[in-house]
Amino acid sequence: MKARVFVTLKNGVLDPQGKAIGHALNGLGFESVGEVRQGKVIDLDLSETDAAKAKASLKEMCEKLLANTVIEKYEIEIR
Amino acid sequence: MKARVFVTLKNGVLDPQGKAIGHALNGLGFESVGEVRQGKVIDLDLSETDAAKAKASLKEMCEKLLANTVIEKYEIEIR
Amino acid sequence: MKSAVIVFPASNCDRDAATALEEMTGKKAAMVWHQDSELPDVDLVVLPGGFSYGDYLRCGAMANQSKIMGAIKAHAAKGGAVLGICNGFQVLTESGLLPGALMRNAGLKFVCKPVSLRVEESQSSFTRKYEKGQTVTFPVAHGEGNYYADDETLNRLDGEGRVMFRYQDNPNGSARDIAGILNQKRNVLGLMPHPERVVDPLTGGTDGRKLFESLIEALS
Amino acid sequence: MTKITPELIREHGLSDEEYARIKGLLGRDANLVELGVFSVMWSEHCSYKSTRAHLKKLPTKAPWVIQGPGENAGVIDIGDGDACIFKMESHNHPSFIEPYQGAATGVGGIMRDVFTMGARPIAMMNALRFGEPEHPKTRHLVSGVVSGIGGYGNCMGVPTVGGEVNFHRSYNGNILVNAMCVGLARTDKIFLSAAKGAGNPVVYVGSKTGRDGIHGATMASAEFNEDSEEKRPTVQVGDPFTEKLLLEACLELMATDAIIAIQDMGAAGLTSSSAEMADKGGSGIELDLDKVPQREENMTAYEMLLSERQERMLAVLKPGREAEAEKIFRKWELDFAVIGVTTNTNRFIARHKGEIVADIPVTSLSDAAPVYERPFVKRAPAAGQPAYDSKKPVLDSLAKILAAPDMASRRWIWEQYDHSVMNDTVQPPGGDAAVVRVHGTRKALAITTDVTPRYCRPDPFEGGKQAVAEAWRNLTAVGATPLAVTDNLNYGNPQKPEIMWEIVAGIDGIGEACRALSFPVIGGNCSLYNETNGEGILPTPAIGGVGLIKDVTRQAGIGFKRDGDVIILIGETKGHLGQSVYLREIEGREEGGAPPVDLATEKKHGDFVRGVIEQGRVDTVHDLSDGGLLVAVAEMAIKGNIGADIGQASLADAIPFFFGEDQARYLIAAPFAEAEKIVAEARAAYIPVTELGKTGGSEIILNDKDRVALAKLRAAHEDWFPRFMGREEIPLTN
Ligand SMILES: Nc1ncnc2c1ncn2[C@@H]1O[C@H](COP(=O)(O)OP(=O)(O)O)[C@@H](O)[C@H]1O
Ligand SMILES: [Mg+2]
Repeated sequence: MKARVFVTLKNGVLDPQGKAIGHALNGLGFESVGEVRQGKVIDLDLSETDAAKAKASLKEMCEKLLANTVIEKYEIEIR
Repeated sequence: MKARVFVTLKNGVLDPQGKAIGHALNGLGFESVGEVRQGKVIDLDLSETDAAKAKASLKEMCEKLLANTVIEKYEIEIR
Repeated sequence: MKSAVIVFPASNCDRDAATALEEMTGKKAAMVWHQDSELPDVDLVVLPGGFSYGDYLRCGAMANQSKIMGAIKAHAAKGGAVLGICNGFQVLTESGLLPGALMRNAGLKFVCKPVSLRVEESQSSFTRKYEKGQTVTFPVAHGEGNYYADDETLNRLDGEGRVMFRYQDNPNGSARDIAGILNQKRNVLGLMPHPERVVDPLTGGTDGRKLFESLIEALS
Repeated sequence: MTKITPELIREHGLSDEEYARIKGLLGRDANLVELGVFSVMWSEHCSYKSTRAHLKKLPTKAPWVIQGPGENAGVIDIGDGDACIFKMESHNHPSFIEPYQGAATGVGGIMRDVFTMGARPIAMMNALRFGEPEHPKTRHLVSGVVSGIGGYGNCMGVPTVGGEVNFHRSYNGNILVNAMCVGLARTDKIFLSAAKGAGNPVVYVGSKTGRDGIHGATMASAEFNEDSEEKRPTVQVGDPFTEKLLLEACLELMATDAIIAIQDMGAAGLTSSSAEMADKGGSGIELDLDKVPQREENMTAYEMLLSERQERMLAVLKPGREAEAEKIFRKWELDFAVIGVTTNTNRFIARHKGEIVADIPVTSLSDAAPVYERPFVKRAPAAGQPAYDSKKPVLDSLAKILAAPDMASRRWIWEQYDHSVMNDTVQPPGGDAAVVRVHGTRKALAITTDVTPRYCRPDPFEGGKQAVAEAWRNLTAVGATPLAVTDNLNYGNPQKPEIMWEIVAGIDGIGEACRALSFPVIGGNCSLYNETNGEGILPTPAIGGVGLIKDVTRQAGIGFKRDGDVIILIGETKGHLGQSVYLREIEGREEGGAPPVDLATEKKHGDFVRGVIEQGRVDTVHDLSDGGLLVAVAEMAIKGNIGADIGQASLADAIPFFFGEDQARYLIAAPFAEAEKIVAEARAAYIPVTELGKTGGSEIILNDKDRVALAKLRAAHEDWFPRFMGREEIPLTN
């Protein structure tokens, strides 16, 4: 099974990278670009075959290692 | 309009960070975890309303700035 | 030799480069703001180390979009010398002036320490004062100095004698221990280690002096 | 309008008596915004209410002190029109919650304190304390803190040249992250925070204000919790890129004469920076919050006044100079806004959407803040030499000690810091003090941070003295004349009398040592309430010391440099094993009293050692501290990659001789002829001096019989940290 985890900064937390990217894109003439936020995407191969179990275990991975829930939130996608 | 861009390392380009995450997850007892790859996710607010135009412009952003196509590939998602 | 140092937002080895150039050439380097569109009349352009644009997104990616890059490319096309150190090397690969890319260190950590380098070629304006095969010590200070290029490119770099410096003890996972490379026309050098930090015996040694002496001899 | 209830008062960390006092000062009830303003200004962090009465006792003056405590950082004169500006500050709690960002923003904050005074930062130090290595959180915290410090400092292009690290279970739930910044300015270009005069524009520069970092206590009140799915984090994300631009832009503006006063927005953000500037200038200030650059929509006055967004500064300009200043900040792509004006009303007034949302007498936020003489009770100090097994083989113990968590090489850490950028680092991390040249001169600054917390628990007074003495000794050992101190007083809960005693005695000890050594305190920071589950940290009054080397070619390092040098011990060895590293690492006990510090002896011995370095006669010196004599010899040998052949010169028993932690001692290595002269001169000055042996070979040899290969000691010393950290701890970055 393949899973994808998104780890992004919580709303309201300053995202200096996103800000700089947005600024650079505007500078390049992409004027339609408004707010930009950057996060991480983590793709995992899992030997687990039960989707529910996989999801539970991914949640635990996020809480334990992949995200710092003080400033980050995460989304899990089983594909 | 909101768009999401994924920038990930091309297959064949070594991803030490992904490997380290995989290793750490295995170390934490998540034995089901096999290969792990890490990439970037960039969320953009666009004032553009035409999806086709937005997509074309996002492609240009990726080629020009968001991805280094020597090592990275990208996917675009209009949401 | 007349030289210019490019200043990007959050360049931070610009002063070090200027100090070394002044010490070695006796002349002040021109400091050129990234928003300028023209270079002064110089023989050498230095892209200094640092964290241009905070290294956000990718090291060197945003600096590569600066206005001054057009002038730098034109300078290089005319055969003018360009030296990219550390972040400057990253900007040069992003701009396509040098092949390949610099990825995150294999050890995933920033690494600052003196490293031993083999001078692979003395046939260049950057290295003519060194002996081929000589070992020198320059410091590295980077988080993303892991040189990557596909095999074809690597073979070409090797075949054309364009690998100028190789790590003796690879600190970052670089392909084929590459620390610095030349472009095909041999007038653009990019390297991760810092020659400008080794021009004074009190602060790390003098192994970098010959690089500047080479340039002075070649370009004056 | 929100009613001020007892719950709300408590959530703001104020007592009922304090609120009554606020009402008295205002002559009415406070509104919610005002309550927020008082709560941050009267917090322990900003008002020093528990320590202020005691801090007054510290010596702060000397002919070379230009600015003592009371400004963003202290300033000393280092000759030729050059000034050195420095300060140390803690970011303990945020670093525990989010180690990378907590440490990074700590670095950013202390840099702003220094460059807001007109200095270019030239060196960073950090004093770190973590829980025991076995604790499940420790590696994660070490990894995050170290990469956060590096992440911010490296991007700023300021070398991080040293610091210290301890591990102890008392820090399991309360790590300490103290960062120190040293900068250089010209004595006639120092910027202060006194907003003198009325009618001057108040300008805001740097990052936009967001809701991030608003005081945790207030988060509980529902009114500020619009997006309930995500509790507002109180941790800041650092933006070193913006800070670097802010630094360059501020220095560019400072090169003009447009500034009247300037101050960074640190703790308590806009509120404290504006109120403090008005207070120091004896003026008033009016802010129009609608003009504040905002990152988020619908921000309330409360949020704007209390946001602790980093990378921002507040300046008061001469009228008419706004456009010139704006041009500079725009060039660096930073926000710039005139958000207010100084007045002669002595009131702090904030307007929002046409209404006055706060109207407070300025002095009620500063002078009228409460000061507490908290009660304290003394613990009896421990005394006497602890028992030990005298048969343990000395060299085995040495190898073990060199690989102990507190003693092992910190290379794993400092190789992650750019310590050579700016090209003036003469002594990188790994010596007694870092040495950084004053750019373009022959002068250099020596910098160190020191405290031995395990001494401070049994004897906070001697421990405080010792911290100062060790900092002074470290500066001396490189050949510098120690000039001044910044402190960072980390303690537990001051409302507990036994902790309050630790604080009071610690300050007394620091004061006594600073007075005796002419080493004034020119700034500092207090971090109290470092407690988890009722257990306080070891008292940890970190001392940051700065000294001056007049001729950078005359300095000393710890590494042996030549074969055949004579190794000389300066100072008396009594063999004090109480609270020693030996006792803890080899006998497994933390016991006994702190080693006594005789300040007159410290001064005498130190002045002698500095003298021979300054005369250019000696280039190899190491002071004796943690681990004692043999550990120092081993460190000198490992650093220089040259062995030593030494003998037990006094005391009947080898263990106290080689591992005792008596103070006021140094090792010198010098060629034979010079060594003979030094010994004679020391004797003539009645300074205890012993010839221990000679440098050479690739082993350490004791008493002509026991020997150990340097390679083995080096491996033990270097391996511990990388092995401990392993590969699992990965800083997750983009
Ligand atoms: N322990 C201390 N010893 C001496 N001075 C101190 C101490 N703690 C704080 N100070 C001084 O009090 C003033 C206010 O400190 P602080 O609030 O930490 O400064 P800032 O607002 O710049 O962060 C500073 O000038 C500081 O030097
Ligand atoms: Mg301050």
